[in-house]
Amino acid sequence: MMDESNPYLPYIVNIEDAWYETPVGDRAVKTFKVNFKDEKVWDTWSHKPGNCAMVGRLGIGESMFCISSSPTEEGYLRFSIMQAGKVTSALHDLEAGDTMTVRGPLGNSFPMEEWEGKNILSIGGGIGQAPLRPVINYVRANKDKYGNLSVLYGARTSDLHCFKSEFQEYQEEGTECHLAIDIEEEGWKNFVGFVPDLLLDVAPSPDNTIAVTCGPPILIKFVTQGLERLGFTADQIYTTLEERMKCGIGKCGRCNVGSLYVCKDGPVFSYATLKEIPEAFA
Amino acid sequence: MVDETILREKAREVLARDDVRRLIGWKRGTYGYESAPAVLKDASQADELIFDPTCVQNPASFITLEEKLPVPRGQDPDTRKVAVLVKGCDSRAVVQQLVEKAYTRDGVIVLGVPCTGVVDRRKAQKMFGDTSEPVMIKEEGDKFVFIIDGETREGPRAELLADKCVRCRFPNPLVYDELVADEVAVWGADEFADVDEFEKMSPPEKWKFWEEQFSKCIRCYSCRNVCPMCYCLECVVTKQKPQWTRRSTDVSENTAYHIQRAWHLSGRCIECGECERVCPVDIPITTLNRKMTRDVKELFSYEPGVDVEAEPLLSCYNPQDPEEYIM
Amino acid sequence: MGDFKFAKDKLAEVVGALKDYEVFAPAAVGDVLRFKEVEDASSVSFDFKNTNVPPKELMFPETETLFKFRVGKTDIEPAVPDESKKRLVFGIRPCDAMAYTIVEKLYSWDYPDPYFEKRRESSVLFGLACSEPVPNCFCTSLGGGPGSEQGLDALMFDLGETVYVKTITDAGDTVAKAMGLEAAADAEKKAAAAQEKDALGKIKRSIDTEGIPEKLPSLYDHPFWEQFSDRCLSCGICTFLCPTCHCFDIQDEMEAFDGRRARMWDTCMFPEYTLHTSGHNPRPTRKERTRNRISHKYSYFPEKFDVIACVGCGRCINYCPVNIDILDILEKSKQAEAKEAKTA
Amino acid sequence: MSEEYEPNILAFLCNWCSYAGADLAGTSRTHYLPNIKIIRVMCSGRVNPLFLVNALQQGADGVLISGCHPGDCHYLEGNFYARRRFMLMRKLLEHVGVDPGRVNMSWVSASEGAKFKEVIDETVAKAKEAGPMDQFRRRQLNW
Repeated sequence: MMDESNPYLPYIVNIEDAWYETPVGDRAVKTFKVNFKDEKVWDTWSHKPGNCAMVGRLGIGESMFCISSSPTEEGYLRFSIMQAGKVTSALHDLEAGDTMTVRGPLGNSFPMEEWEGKNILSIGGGIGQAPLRPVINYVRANKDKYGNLSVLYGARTSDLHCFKSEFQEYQEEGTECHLAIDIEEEGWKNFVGFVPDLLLDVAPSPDNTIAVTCGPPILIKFVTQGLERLGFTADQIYTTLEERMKCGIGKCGRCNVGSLYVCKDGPVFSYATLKEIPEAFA
Repeated sequence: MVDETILREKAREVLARDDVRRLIGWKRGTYGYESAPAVLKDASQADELIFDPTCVQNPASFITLEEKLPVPRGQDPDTRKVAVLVKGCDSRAVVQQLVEKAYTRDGVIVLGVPCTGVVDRRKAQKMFGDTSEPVMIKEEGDKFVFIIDGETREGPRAELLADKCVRCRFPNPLVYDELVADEVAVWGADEFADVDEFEKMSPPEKWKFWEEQFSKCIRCYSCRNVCPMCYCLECVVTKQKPQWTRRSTDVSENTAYHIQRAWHLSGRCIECGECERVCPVDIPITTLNRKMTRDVKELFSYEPGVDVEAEPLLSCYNPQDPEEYIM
Repeated sequence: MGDFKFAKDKLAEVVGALKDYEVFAPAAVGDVLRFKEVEDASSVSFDFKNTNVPPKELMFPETETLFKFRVGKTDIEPAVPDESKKRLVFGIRPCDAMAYTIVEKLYSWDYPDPYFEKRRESSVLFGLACSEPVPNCFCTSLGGGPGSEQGLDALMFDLGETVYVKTITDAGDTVAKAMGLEAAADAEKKAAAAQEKDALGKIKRSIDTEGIPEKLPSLYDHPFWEQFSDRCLSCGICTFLCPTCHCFDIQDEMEAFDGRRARMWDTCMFPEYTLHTSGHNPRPTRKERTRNRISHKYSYFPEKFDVIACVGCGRCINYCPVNIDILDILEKSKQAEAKEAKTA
Repeated sequence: MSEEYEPNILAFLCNWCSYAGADLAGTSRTHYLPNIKIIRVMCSGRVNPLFLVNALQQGADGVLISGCHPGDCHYLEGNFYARRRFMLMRKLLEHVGVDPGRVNMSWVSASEGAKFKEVIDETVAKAKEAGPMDQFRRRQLNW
């Protein structure tokens, strides 16, 4: 856990490996595999799928990212970061061997224990797959505890699909995998269309199933509508929210939706909770 | 003297028009010497409008304050006009906004209110104290008559007038579609004695003065936001990439902010005095603006906010511009 | 606890007697008052109504360093305040002291904030009861009052020639004794009680907060917010000058090879506050921001911490340049019907 | 002022005239004072007056903006705009208490290597006279 006496102090981490998930350029996604400079941190560190962390560079600042590795992947943390603003651009300049800072784990997590015995349906779009990846990997590592795992994922083009090689692994393991792209492409044999359409096309059964979705707000909005149409109830649907964040510990105030702080009470919310907060989809 | 019934009648007419979205004027405040800017959307609200010496705010500021949200797909943008009540000084803001093409002349309906000066709240508070009940003020000759908690009090006009009004040269609106009262006589003179007085100080003395003033600044940016000329969608002082001014408050950053602000207003400031009025820590902001106004006038014979046809000062040049300092 | 008094003309001596404390008291620059460390005890005065900038800045400064670092190095040097240094806040008004007790709940929530807490723990608060409330004071509506003791270690009553000091905690007692104060008599106690009663009568504005926290969420889409937000300037006066507003921004700053991470006051009234990097802003207009400010104070905060995040000091009303009056908003919110919101 | 005080001067030189002028000063082995740090810009009209404030904040004791002679601007009129701007910025800084000797502007053409030296000498002399810029420099206040 974080430094008890001062939650603002980050850990220094070494970047062990870094690679681009999508073609280099504006809005590219780069994955960093990091390890603590001080290995002793692992003794007190524990995170769960869904937890976030403030990742940053000294002198530039820090931003909130989900930890995209599952706790079952031991000995490293992974962050998949899309280049967008000041901090992410500075992080993208880093390579293996450089250091960055990590402050966490922060926020709540997916209730993995509660979901035991259930089928897990993951629906992601673009970089929204990052918080779903730990869920998928956690379920894969604890196969006996969960029912079927199915993964739905889409991005604008096939180039922009993150974690490509891993989807192959899932498929080889026998996990149900459905991929989509928005615009037709030569050689693409899978679904063409938006993720909510893919969802209706696949039409998974709501029986004993938990649906976890993440992506751009518009995707979340239409996926939840689609899920409801398929017969999912609000408490079967989970998603993560994002807001601008600075402190990550519920003090600086900016990430509230209604009375909830996304950084501390979130980022994971069940649709049943969000339905009650008009601001959640603002 | 402005007859409020005529003012309201005219406002009602304008608000009743289909092509008018909102009207900005003044209404009674909730306490003391305050009035509040009124943003009305319906003709039935016209009776809220007032005009008296408490109406210090510049309604022209509120024309550009409204956020422009993206128009939802399938909907047409709202192109209805904004109507605005302006005093003489406020009308200069409208002129300058038109010069800078912040909006088009067709986009606004300007109702001109000739004004004989407004009361400085702080001066009135010092003279009569404060109260939680709204105060009524009337002008009678060279006096202001106050009704404070039911009691009638009087104070000399010269001592209570806001600074901007003491030297006002434009009590009558310079641009309008309609006037709601007869024009009044001009009393102010074009003089910069205050600037001259300040300039007598040596650079270290000036800095000593400003260091104390700027160190008070809490960077609430109300001087920027209230300014009718500060309508940029993204302000350079809050920009993060690149970040010219840091967010931390210290003398250095505060000074940089105030220099940037004054600089961006040089040749644009129309002297409505709102920046200084709103400052919660009493920084004499207009002292900076006045200096720029004076220099712009002396160096380039330019006065902002008087001529709708003028070109903005810094987007034009004259080959004969002074250059005595250039090596 | 104890009852003490001192002669008002001995104020400088009383304050000057404290050698082990950093003393903070209101100091004027021109007409502007804010709390500053006292360098010259003779400058301390009781002749003020309230400071322009609330004393929240003593616990939560405008800008404060969280930690320092150097380029190329990976060690981080925290800049947590020194708690061993005792601080005395002298002449704080009861409302501002009460504000500490509210903000404290947030700062100690789950992840205790060492910067705020260390300052708070090492501070002794000597309050000054109000005899002349400002016209927009409404502390009595929120459980405070001109003689409220919440959060204070001692409360002083300015009785004209003498000052009656009522100590509330052990820390207050210790300081009063260190100041060398003499014991007060019943006469002073009576005078103080009379003064408090008199001051209570002078508070003209009020609001019945009953039901507001529950009602505000139902007014989410209500058009009445626009009556106020349409004239809002999106400036930071109401929040920066609010003793209970606690939001901040964190920025890294570099000075050649030295750097620091600092936090500074931020306000929910700025559009940049919630702006995502993507360009999406969940609170894009002044309506949402105004609603969030009021709802946060009167609904979200009480939902989490069981107390309204407002002490009724009246600063947001006094300094708002466009007369956005929180009492007016609350009053209108009580009249507004939730049904109307749905049709809007 | 102690004798060893050497001001830091930041110079914004336009690509077409003043930078070439500085080049000429160099190739013709004219000695000009080393206090100056040059930033090449495409035109003096590109220099935002805020650069100047920022330079003074970050440690410059004086600033020089140099462009083509009026009428010779590569972009026809960039230096005319610059002239107006810096005239006003100089006045504003002076009003805040910044010694006017810290803000300098010059016209130096590509053939004026010798003039470039003179300009630099004068700029440095003025900044020396004004002393270290300590008014609103970013200091490590309570860091």
